[in-house]
Amino acid sequence: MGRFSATVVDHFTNPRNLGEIDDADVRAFVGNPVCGDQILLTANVAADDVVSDIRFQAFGCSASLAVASLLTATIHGSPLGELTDLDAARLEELAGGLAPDQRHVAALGADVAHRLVNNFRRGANDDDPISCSV
Amino acid sequence: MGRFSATVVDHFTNPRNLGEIDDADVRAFVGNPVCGDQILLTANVAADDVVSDIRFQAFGCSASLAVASLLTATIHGSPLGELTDLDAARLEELAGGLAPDQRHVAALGADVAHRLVNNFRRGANDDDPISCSV
Amino acid sequence: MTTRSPARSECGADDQLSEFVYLDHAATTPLTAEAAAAVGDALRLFGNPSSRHTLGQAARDALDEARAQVAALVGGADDEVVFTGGGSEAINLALRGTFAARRGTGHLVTTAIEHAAGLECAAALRRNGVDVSIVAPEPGGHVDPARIAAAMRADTVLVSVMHANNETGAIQPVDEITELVHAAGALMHVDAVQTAGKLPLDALGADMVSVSAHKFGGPKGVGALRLAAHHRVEPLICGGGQEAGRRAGTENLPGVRGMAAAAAAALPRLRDPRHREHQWRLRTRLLRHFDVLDGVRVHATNPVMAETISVAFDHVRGDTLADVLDLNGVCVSTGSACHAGRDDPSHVLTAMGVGADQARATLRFSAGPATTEDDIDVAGRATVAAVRQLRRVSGTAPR
Amino acid sequence: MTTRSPARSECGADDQLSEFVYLDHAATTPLTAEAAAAVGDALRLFGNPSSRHTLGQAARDALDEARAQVAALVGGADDEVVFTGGGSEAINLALRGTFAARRGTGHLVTTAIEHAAGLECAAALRRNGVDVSIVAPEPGGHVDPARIAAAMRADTVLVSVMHANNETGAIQPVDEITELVHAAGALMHVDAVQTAGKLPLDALGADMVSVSAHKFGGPKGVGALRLAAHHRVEPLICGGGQEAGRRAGTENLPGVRGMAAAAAAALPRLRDPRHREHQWRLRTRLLRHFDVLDGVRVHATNPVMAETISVAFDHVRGDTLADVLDLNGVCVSTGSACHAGRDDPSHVLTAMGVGADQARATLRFSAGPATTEDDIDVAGRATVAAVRQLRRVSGTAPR
Ligand SMILES: Cc1ncc(COP(=O)(O)O)c(C=O)c1O
Ligand SMILES: Cc1ncc(COP(=O)(O)O)c(C=O)c1O
Ligand code: FES
Ligand code: FES
Repeated sequence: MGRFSATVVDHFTNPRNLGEIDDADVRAFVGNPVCGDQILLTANVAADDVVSDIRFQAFGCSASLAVASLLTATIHGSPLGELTDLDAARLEELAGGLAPDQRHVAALGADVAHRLVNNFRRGANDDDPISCSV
Repeated sequence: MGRFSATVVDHFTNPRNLGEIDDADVRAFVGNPVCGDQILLTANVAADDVVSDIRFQAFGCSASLAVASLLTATIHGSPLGELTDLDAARLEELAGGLAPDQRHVAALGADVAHRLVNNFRRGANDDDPISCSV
Repeated sequence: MTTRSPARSECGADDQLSEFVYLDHAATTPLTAEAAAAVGDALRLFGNPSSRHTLGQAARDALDEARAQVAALVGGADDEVVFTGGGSEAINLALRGTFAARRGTGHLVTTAIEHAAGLECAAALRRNGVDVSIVAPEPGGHVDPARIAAAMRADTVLVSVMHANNETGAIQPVDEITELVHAAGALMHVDAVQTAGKLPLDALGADMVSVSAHKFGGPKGVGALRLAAHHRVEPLICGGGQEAGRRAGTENLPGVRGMAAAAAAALPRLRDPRHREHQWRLRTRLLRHFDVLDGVRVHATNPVMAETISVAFDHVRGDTLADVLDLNGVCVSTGSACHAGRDDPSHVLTAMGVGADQARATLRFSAGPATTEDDIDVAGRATVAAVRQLRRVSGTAPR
Repeated sequence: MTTRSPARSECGADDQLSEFVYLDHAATTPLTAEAAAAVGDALRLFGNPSSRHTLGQAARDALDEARAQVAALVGGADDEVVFTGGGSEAINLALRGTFAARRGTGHLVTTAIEHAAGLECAAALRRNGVDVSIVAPEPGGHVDPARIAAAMRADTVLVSVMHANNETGAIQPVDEITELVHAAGALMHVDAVQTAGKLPLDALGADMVSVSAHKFGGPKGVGALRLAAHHRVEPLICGGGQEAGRRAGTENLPGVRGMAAAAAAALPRLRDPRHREHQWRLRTRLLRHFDVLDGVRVHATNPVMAETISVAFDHVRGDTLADVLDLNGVCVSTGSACHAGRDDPSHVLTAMGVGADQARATLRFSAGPATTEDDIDVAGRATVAAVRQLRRVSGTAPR
């Protein structure tokens, strides 16, 4: 996997926080309509706005799986308020770099993080499950 | 010189009977108008019709130089009457084979041999010298 | 091939192969020891085959000998072999060279499952005024000769069909097609890049046959077109009179010698039933590993190349699966190598009626002559584990 | 290069070279030790550069690195380098690819002294409707920029001129020509096959520059076109997206790596005045040997490549002279290698106004970087003896 950074390989090989929290405080789902990649985050948020538990499921390219895992590791234990700073550039940096054709993966990751914050603030939830169509 | 038989290489490297006999009994010259190759034979013929001395000069490809030399070695000491049998096929054989693009060399050699016989019989002579045009 | 494999080439691709189980032979093969030695020798033979001096003639002799060896593999007389810069160039010479010699007029019939080289030639010809008909395959991956016959017209100049498909391994009925093409007075080209060194080619009745060295143990960047003496193509590369005016340029002597050595090494395998049986045993063995998984579908029906196994694993992305396998030391592809990195689903599978998601869920395993049962077991176990892992990640694994 | 030469490559072409003084570098060069090692390494690196797995990516990395090394030789950015199957293919891609991208319309200006690849492309383009003007050289072997300017028209698309002629060594005023071509809004192609590795190419302002590896110590059958980013050509070989869509087909990795290593080895020589001086010393020394002969004429005037010496010996046939020298262990050509075996006099010399007989009396000596003064003395003495011998055979020697 020469096309991937060590961080990406690590998270791809040993995904952190895999799974889905039943009865989570908040659920966020995004899918990229072009490539079909999907990430589902489920999280619990403590009283001090800190993410006390977070899980992911993902379907898509290796980089998106790794970024989803990286995202949970980054978010876990952080105040929700800090997540607004987590944009695609920052995620790419945390991922140790992405190849040009993988850059949009970071955008997908940032999207789902922001969606998590917004959903929580608005008290909304995404119900979409991961769907692999076959 | 991988394209040449051992016989051709030998005669090309060590030409036999090179030169021109002054006041020869007979002179024969042929040139190929297409490739420009030329052979001049001068010979003395003994009373019994045997070629007692023969010399060549030649201008042209390596194979024609070799065949001219081979020709003199073959003719020397032979009765003129036997030369009518010396056709292109026989010369090619004596030369140890010729590549397809060199076959017409044998025809040039046979031509000049027959011309030698005819000139002698008719008491004619070719006066053309070798001309290299430059 | 792994460290356990007994057949190790001496100057071949050991260093890399020892760490990996390589099941991507349809993309390219390791150089055989014979080919590596031939390339090495040819590098020393440096004269220009067009030079008349001794060193040039030595190069010329080596070229002639190589031509005879390649002719033995592809069938046909020595002077019917045109050396090219690979399979793609051979295909371009066959297709575009045929129509260029007819000033770009007439009708071409080809299939929707051809390699990009064939399809892009067809597209280029169409842009330049040639009529092109593209025949779809049946769902099992095979082109029906009746559909070729139906596509043919009075002005059909050339029909081009591959011998076996590079993604699915489906063996095409090229003999039947050649017969009907010739009966109609048209010309036939067979892209035999995937079958050269695996199936005999000398019985192919086609007027043109394309092969590529690196698919049968030879070096990359060299191939050949078997071009029947009665058929004239316009050269793609104009210039010096090399290749009897059919392809200009100083010949790739090391490449050609390597290809010839690989051809000579492959020939005995072609007639060896044990070799074929071994490949079938490997195929069956790999597929048996997948029996423990749900949602596994093999794309091509018989007849198929034993070596090429195209399988969809539901709920899994093929490229991601390939990455997991790569991390576990197993090299496979999602489909054709030159497709790698592009997101659009395989044109071959799509033409067969496979949906986009299932096409994206596809992995191609392709074995080589030195692949062992151990290799297959390593790959099989790794694949099962990887499929289960990815289904867990996406939450689509059965709980 | 003979046994006396100190610089012996380790895995190069020793066996052959040790027996011969090789003065046919304009036809092809022995592989440098660096290139031989690079080819050998690349043969082991067998993955397909288009495969996404580790072995494929290792091949891809090697390809990218090679591209950078070749870019350093030809000038231009890495992605402006298109690998080809040799110099002829590069020239075909430049000329025919440019016009194919314009649907075969417009006007081409080239010269009468181009290599067969350039001239045959021009002929093919003309057959397909492109207007072609062919400019004659001056008697000294150089193309006059004013004649190029005069040949240009409002619809001139492309001007193609070689950097140095392969038969005479005459260096063409390509900088001046490029300037006037660009001022007129047309494109410029330079065939630098004879100068790559001998003259710097990075300052060439041309839009396209062709090179061939085997002319500068690399392997046969691989070359490159430097193709400016702003210029689009239609590919000669359609198919997979290799070479950024400009040349399909699995890349000739061993060839490309060999070319890159040869390029890297040649680069320092380009900036080394001692190397140039050495070549000029060799040239002068060889010509001095001929002072004892009558009727010797050097065809090209200055500027000329020191390495390439084209000489006519009156009353002698060049091919026969080459054969005598070959028997004496000296390898030379009568002119271009791809012309060998044909009887018609050189088109280059003919265009310069040299008569057919004098053209046929011509020999080309071409030295390489490892040629020594001893080599030159061996060749010089052998030539003098051979000329005398042949003049004796034809009876035209002074008595
Ligand atoms: C000036 C010139 N251009 C083009 C070529 C063609 O190169 P290649 O034979 O490698 O295709 C040559 C040599 O053959 C040459 O000398
Ligand atoms: C069926 C088929 N045809 C043509 C080609 C092209 O061969 P190459 O890449 O050697 O030009 C390939 C492989 O890439 C192939 O599998
Ligand atoms: S391919 Fe689009 S996010 Fe992975
Ligand atoms: S080339 Fe015609 S006889 Fe020698």
